[in-house]
Amino acid sequence: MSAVSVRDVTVAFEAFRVFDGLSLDINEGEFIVLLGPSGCGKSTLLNAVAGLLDVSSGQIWIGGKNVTWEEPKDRGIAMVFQSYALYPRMSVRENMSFGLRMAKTPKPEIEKRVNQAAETLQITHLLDRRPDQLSGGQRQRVAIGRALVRDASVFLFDEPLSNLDAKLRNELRVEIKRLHARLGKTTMVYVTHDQIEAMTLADRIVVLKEQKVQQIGSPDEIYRCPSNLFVAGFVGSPQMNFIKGRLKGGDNGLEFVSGKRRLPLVGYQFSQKQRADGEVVLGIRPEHLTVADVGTWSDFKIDVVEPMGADTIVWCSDAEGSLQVRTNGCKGSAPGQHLALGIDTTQVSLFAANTGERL
Amino acid sequence: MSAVSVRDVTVAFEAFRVFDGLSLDINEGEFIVLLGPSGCGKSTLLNAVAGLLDVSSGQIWIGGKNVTWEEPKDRGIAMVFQSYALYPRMSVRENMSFGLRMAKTPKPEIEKRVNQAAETLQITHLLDRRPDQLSGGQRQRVAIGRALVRDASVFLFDEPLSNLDAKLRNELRVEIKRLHARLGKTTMVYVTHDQIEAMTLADRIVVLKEQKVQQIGSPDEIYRCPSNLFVAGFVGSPQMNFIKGRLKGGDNGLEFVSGKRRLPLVGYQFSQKQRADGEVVLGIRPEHLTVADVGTWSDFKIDVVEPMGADTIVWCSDAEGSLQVRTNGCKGSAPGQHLALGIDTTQVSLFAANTGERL
Amino acid sequence: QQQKAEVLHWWTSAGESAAVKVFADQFTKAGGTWVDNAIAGGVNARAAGINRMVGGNPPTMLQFNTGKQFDELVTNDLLRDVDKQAQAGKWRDIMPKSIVEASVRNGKFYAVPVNIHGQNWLFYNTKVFADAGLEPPKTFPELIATGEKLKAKGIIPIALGGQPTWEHNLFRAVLVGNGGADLFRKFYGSRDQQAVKSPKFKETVELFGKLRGLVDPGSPGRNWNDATALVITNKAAMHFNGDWAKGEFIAAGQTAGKEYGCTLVGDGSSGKLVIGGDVFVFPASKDKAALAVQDKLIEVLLDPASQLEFNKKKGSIPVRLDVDVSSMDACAERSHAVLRDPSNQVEAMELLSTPNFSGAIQDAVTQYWNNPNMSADAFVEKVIGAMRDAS
Amino acid sequence: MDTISIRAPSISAPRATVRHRIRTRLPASLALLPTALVVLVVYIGCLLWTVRLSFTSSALLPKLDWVGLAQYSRLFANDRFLTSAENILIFGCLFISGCLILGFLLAVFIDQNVRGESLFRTVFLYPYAMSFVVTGVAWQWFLNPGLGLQKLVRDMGFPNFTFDWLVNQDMAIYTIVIAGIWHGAGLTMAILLAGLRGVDGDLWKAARVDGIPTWRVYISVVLPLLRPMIVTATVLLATGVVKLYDLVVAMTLGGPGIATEVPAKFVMDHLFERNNIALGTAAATIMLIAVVSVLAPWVYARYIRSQGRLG
Amino acid sequence: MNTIEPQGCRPRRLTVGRVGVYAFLLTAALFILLPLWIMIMTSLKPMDEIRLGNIVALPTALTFEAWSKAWSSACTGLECNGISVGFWNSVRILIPSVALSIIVGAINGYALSFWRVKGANVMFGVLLLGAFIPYQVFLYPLVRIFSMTGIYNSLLCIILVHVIFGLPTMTLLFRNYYLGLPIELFKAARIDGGGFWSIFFRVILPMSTPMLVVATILQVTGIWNDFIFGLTFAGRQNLPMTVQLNNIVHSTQGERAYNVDMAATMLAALVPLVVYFVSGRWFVRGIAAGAVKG
Ligand SMILES: Nc1ncnc2c1ncn2[C@@H]1O[C@H](COP(=O)(O)OP(=O)(O)OP(=O)(O)O)[C@@H](O)[C@H]1O
Ligand SMILES: Nc1ncnc2c1ncn2[C@@H]1O[C@H](COP(=O)(O)OP(=O)(O)OP(=O)(O)O)[C@@H](O)[C@H]1O
Ligand SMILES: [Mg+2]
Ligand SMILES: [Mg+2]
Repeated sequence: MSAVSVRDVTVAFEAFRVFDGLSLDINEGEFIVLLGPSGCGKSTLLNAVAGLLDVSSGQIWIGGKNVTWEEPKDRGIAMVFQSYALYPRMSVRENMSFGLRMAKTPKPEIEKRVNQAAETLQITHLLDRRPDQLSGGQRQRVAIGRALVRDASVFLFDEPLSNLDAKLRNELRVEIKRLHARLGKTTMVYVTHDQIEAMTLADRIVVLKEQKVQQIGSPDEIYRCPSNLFVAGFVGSPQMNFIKGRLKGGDNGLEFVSGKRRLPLVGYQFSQKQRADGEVVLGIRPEHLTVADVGTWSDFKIDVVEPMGADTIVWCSDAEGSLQVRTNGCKGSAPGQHLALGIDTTQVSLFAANTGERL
Repeated sequence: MSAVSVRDVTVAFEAFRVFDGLSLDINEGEFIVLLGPSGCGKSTLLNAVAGLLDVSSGQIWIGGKNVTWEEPKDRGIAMVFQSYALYPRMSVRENMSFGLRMAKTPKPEIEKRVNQAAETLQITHLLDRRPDQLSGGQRQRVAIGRALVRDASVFLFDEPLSNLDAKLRNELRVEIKRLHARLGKTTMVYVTHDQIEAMTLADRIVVLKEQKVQQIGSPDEIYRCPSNLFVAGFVGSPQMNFIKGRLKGGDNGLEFVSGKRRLPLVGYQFSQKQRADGEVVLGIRPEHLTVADVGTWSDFKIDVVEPMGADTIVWCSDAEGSLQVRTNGCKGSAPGQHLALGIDTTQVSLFAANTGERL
Repeated sequence: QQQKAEVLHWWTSAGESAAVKVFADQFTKAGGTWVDNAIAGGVNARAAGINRMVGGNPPTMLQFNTGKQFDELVTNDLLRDVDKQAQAGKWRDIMPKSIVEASVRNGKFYAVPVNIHGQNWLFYNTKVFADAGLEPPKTFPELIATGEKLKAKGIIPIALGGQPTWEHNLFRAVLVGNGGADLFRKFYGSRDQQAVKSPKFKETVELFGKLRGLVDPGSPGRNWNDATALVITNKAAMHFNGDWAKGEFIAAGQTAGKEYGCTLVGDGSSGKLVIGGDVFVFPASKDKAALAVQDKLIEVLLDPASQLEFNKKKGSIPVRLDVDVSSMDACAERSHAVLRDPSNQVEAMELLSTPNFSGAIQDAVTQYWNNPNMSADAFVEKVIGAMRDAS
Repeated sequence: MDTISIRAPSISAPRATVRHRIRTRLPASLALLPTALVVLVVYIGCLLWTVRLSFTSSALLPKLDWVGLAQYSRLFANDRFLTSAENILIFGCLFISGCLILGFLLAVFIDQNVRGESLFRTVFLYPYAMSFVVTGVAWQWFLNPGLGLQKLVRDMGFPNFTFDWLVNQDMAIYTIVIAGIWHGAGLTMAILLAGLRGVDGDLWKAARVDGIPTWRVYISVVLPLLRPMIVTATVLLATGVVKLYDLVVAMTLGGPGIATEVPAKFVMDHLFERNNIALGTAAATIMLIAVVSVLAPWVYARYIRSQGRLG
Repeated sequence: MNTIEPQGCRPRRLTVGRVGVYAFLLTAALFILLPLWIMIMTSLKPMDEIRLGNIVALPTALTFEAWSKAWSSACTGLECNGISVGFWNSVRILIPSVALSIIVGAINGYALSFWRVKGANVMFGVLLLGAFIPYQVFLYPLVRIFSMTGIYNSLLCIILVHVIFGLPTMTLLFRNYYLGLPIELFKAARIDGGGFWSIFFRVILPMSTPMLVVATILQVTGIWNDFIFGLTFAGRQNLPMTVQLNNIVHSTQGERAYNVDMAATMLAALVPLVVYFVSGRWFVRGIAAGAVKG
């Protein structure tokens, strides 16, 4: 039985249809991340699940119940927002207990749940402060705490970490992941446009673009076998290198050709049989290019070197254009230097130039 | 001759002294990044250099001229702001030419410079739009263009990329770096709180904390030999692992001990002779820990696994606490699994527990 | 050369402006140009005028009420003395004594009085009285008895404009009628505390208090002309007011002695008439031409013909007692007749007291009138306080 | 030589500083100069003059003798002034709270995604375009027992209906409050509505997920967020309270009796009608002291102490 | 069973709450429109009907006579030109006063929020306190001051008075609005070599539209409705409409022509009303854009 099931849902703002018959099943206890650029409909989907937006057609099931017409509070969900959305002028304790008090939960029960949530999130010492006396990270913790006390079976997160700085973002990310593990059977639906967050948190990622699902899969699948150009470009930082070219029939099967760059595609797993001579785009992640004195492709010149601590990104170009290479930080390289690149054919991706679909 | 020289400068807001006799020399053509957390005084310093803030004492020299009391426009500087600060009611062209028009530059000259800058930044097709018709990235390009036409010898950037999303940030970062290379002798002072930006862009980084300079050095120096705990923790993502312990005199010189974890410090370059028995903090970057079946330290259990595409961060813990390990993505590891860690002694850092200074 | 005179006054209503027009026409006929500057409301107009004088840009002539309002303008040499003209025109002989006194400061005329208003007339609706078979009252006790009878018939006995000024005006009518001219002068003029403590005063105050019952509840806030209208439309029987109220009756097409009558309530005799009036003052000037214009204005103001015409329209009587009033209405003639005997003349409050003191009394009166629970003693207390404090 | 070269910067600095400050700040100072003059001459000068006059015996025209506190002791023995002070307190409290409450309700109800929102908004706002004189005349008419509401209801067949607040000593001040609220509620609504529109939409979502009833969200969550707008509205309304004059004159002339007298009218009457400048200015001085002692701390904390953003 | 499977849009019930919202809004609108309604109705009726009839009823004999009378032939004193003369006087006072006070307010707000001038904040504080002081207090001394400078009783004088008393609110509004603008914009302009005035006119002023609208509305209303300043300072040639309205409405003799009074009142209120009805939308928006920051 799936925890959340979106069945053939259409959401429309007046004339503008955001989703047109979208379906999605989320398993119990799963950590699902909705990933996509701004405006792709992530929040809309989440709001529809939460009941904050009416769907124009289709159904939403949560925990085996059709909740399409239920009020948000009756759906067994809890939600955390990017802007924290803490009630101002209430103490942290009041913030966390407001919903329970409204639901006339008995006092001791409230007390217990709040304390427990606060402990889990290590915010017990903050319980009597007011939101404006908290830092961003603490605020978001409180917001998560407020969601926790609801004892929901599904947690919805709408870009909870976007307002935090890099350091805090990393910390809280791990904490959310730990929380998911600790809560066991709780399902989490998490919206973000940050692919790192998606990769690190998700059991499965749903990649959205322009209100359409592009790919659903585990982070690994998405990273290694992006189903189209968009996903390939969106996931991974630094970005995948794309090279336009064509397929040519070579001695040992097909070969990718772009100007004087050539790559025999031995070992590449085509999803279906390909004819030669199609326009294609070759995608290679920067870490799958290796710097060598002699390599698959040669005559590159270093353009820009970006040291990133552990690794270094080297931008190098030949006559055909520039490529990013991720190297181990140890090798010193300077702009202007010449080099050759080695490519592992099993790691590349090929896309049709016209449709952008993976071949 | 240094391009920018800040000599013994004090800046005060009423009673609150932000800097107290700060000095800093920036070489011609250098790309300097001021790095530090919010409130550390980065913007204040930049504004003082730009002449937007009066210094209470000390001098500021730019291009061999004492400009302490010059107007901003006469300092030969250009500045780019986080919020773009484009004049909302002017077209892109007008925005870029505003300064020149103020300076009564002849029309054809203005035309020429604007077009040239626009070409460099590939915004020629946007010249007649108004800022509110542009995306964030385009706006920041225009802001940079506005700085470019000023033909300044020093560029000041105040967190120019903070308002952009990750993808755009990466793109523009590279572009700024290319721009610096292309402009040749132009000095750039760049403020950020993002250590990745600092690492990738800087020739030298100035790390600030609480209005004090913590360390000045090349990205590599800062990354490998952070001069204190703050710098060590601030630079690098995922963060350096810190382990509290003490120095013990061992067979082969000093040894680091923390509970049952022990590490002989053979090969560690102490900055000065150390006595045994001091309280210290050992810092190890996640990528310098290697996962092994048998390693320096053993009995770790995997806590959380964060796949990040190319690499994976593994959080593992033993009785003493948890450590982050950065591994090559290829090895599949799952929470609960046991492992041992190998450590390269030459890569670690040691800090005094009380002062936080590097030993 | 144009003789241009700017005249600042507050005669803005239909009747009043018709009256002013008499002067204006006369002045025009005499070769001048009359620039009319009317501002509604005496306070507004006076304030504007004084501000302009202080500001050094005065109009040629401006209106005041007779009385102490312009005392300080005289002390500050802001006004021109017109004693030369007064002596030439024998004003001291042809005008009532109290009016002369009101216009003279330091033995010199500083203002030109233009009319005499009786302030304490009782206007009554003849039809209502006839229908009820009643006679207009001659004394205040009588008035109360009459009023009760009218009230029982569903008629408003007394129509009153419920603003402090008119409440105060009613009080003065009662004071002069019931307490007599002497008490009135002691009260407003010499501020004689003994007189205020006298039983007669207390009786008068209580009598005044009893009149509350004869006034309809809609009175507070009512304009005086709306009150007059109640009499005109047979809704109310009696109305205390100055003779300017006649303008209302005339405008409604009624004639004195026919649809309405006027009388003075007092000790039963011919009655004492409280008289005041309007004056014009002339800002001091060094400009010969301006002085000449002012001279011409004075001539126009006191010309017997314009006096008669003006006062007919205005409802008052000519300030020159030597004018033949036979062409005027019954009330005016009565007024003229009463005034022939100087002992019937009572100076209006404005002549006797400073605006400040009258104001303080007005505050006390309006409080007393609007608060039925306030005792006459409390009122006396307040009045004594005002006598002590008000400058 | 040595010392000189070391000290050189600090010697030249101050002179340069002065020149620099003058150069960069002169235009700004010049731009503020007219206002500064006005503040000095009109606001401070006139006020000092007023205070000075309150220690004299000026009647029709100002004169500069000295009578000490005599006018003040008269003032505080003056019923009408005391009533005025009490009235302005009653009016101030009821008017401000009335406007805030009605304005808040209007804003909240308009915020319910209603049809014809802009029409409602304009309707609620238009009274603010009317002068107090017009407001006063209109309401005097409407509340006049013989002409307006009471007559209307009686004519409709309720002959015993009574609504005579306007002519009732004890209630008249409340009619002024009603007219005042009618005049000011729209502006309050506009300000609070602007505030409501600024409330983070996520807060509403959070509250819905928490199952908090709408009215409760308004009270417990939104209202606290509106505090700056409430302060603004209160300040705007408060400036009207102290100046309350036209409305009273147009509606009741201070009556019945002295039931609706207010300090500004007291001042005005004594200055221009009663020829008692001294007492009028004494009353004005008392008002001034009251206003300043209530507002000065706020103005100081909010506007003077807080520095401009350039540091 | 009988229940349909939930699907698509949540069924909308016409709830009590919804009805309540409209009921409240309509009641409030009625309450607020009533005086206006009464005034309009009264101005359209002949006097007989006013005396007898119901004040809220529609006129049975519709007539615009009162309006034309109020506009062009109602008398004040000897002049019977209606309030049309005052209307044009008011316009002549209004336009320069509004323009000047807004410009001065904007410059002050700009100088206060972007530049540091010694003592500026203290000046501003005093100005703010001044906003709470009844105008009457200033009348005498101002008359003195203006007559000393020789401009008393002129158009210039009344305009100056309006500017002076508009200063506190205008300065406050613009200061608060400008404090909400990003300071970086100002810094960028400084680096581009803008001086005090060029930054103001080329960068800041073009961004001030929302506030300009609010300020215009407030000032038009305030200045148009002013009575006491006009009376005291404008001089006879320039008396504004409100003074003539007062003359017509408060003439104390003769039967009061309520219809003419009301028509005159409406005419006097017309300009601000039109301004509100036309720009009410921007007013709320402008307030949202910064006027409300306390
Ligand atoms: N209230 C609305 N009315 C009309 N269109 C809307 C509304 N809310 C959202 N949209 C449109 O729906 C689409 C999806 O919006 P949504 O907020 O779900 O995007 P998102 O993926 O959450 O983006 P972000 O990352 O910026 O939050 C967008 O194209 C947006 O323009
Ligand atoms: N106008 C001011 N008045 C008083 N203190 C100020 C002012 N501006 C800045 N400060 C203080 O000066 C210090 C440095 O501020 P600054 O703006 O330079 O920090 P920053 O490093 O740029 O921070 P951020 O990353 O948030 O921009 C801070 O502690 C701040 O509180
Ligand atoms: Mg979103
Ligand atoms: Mg900063």
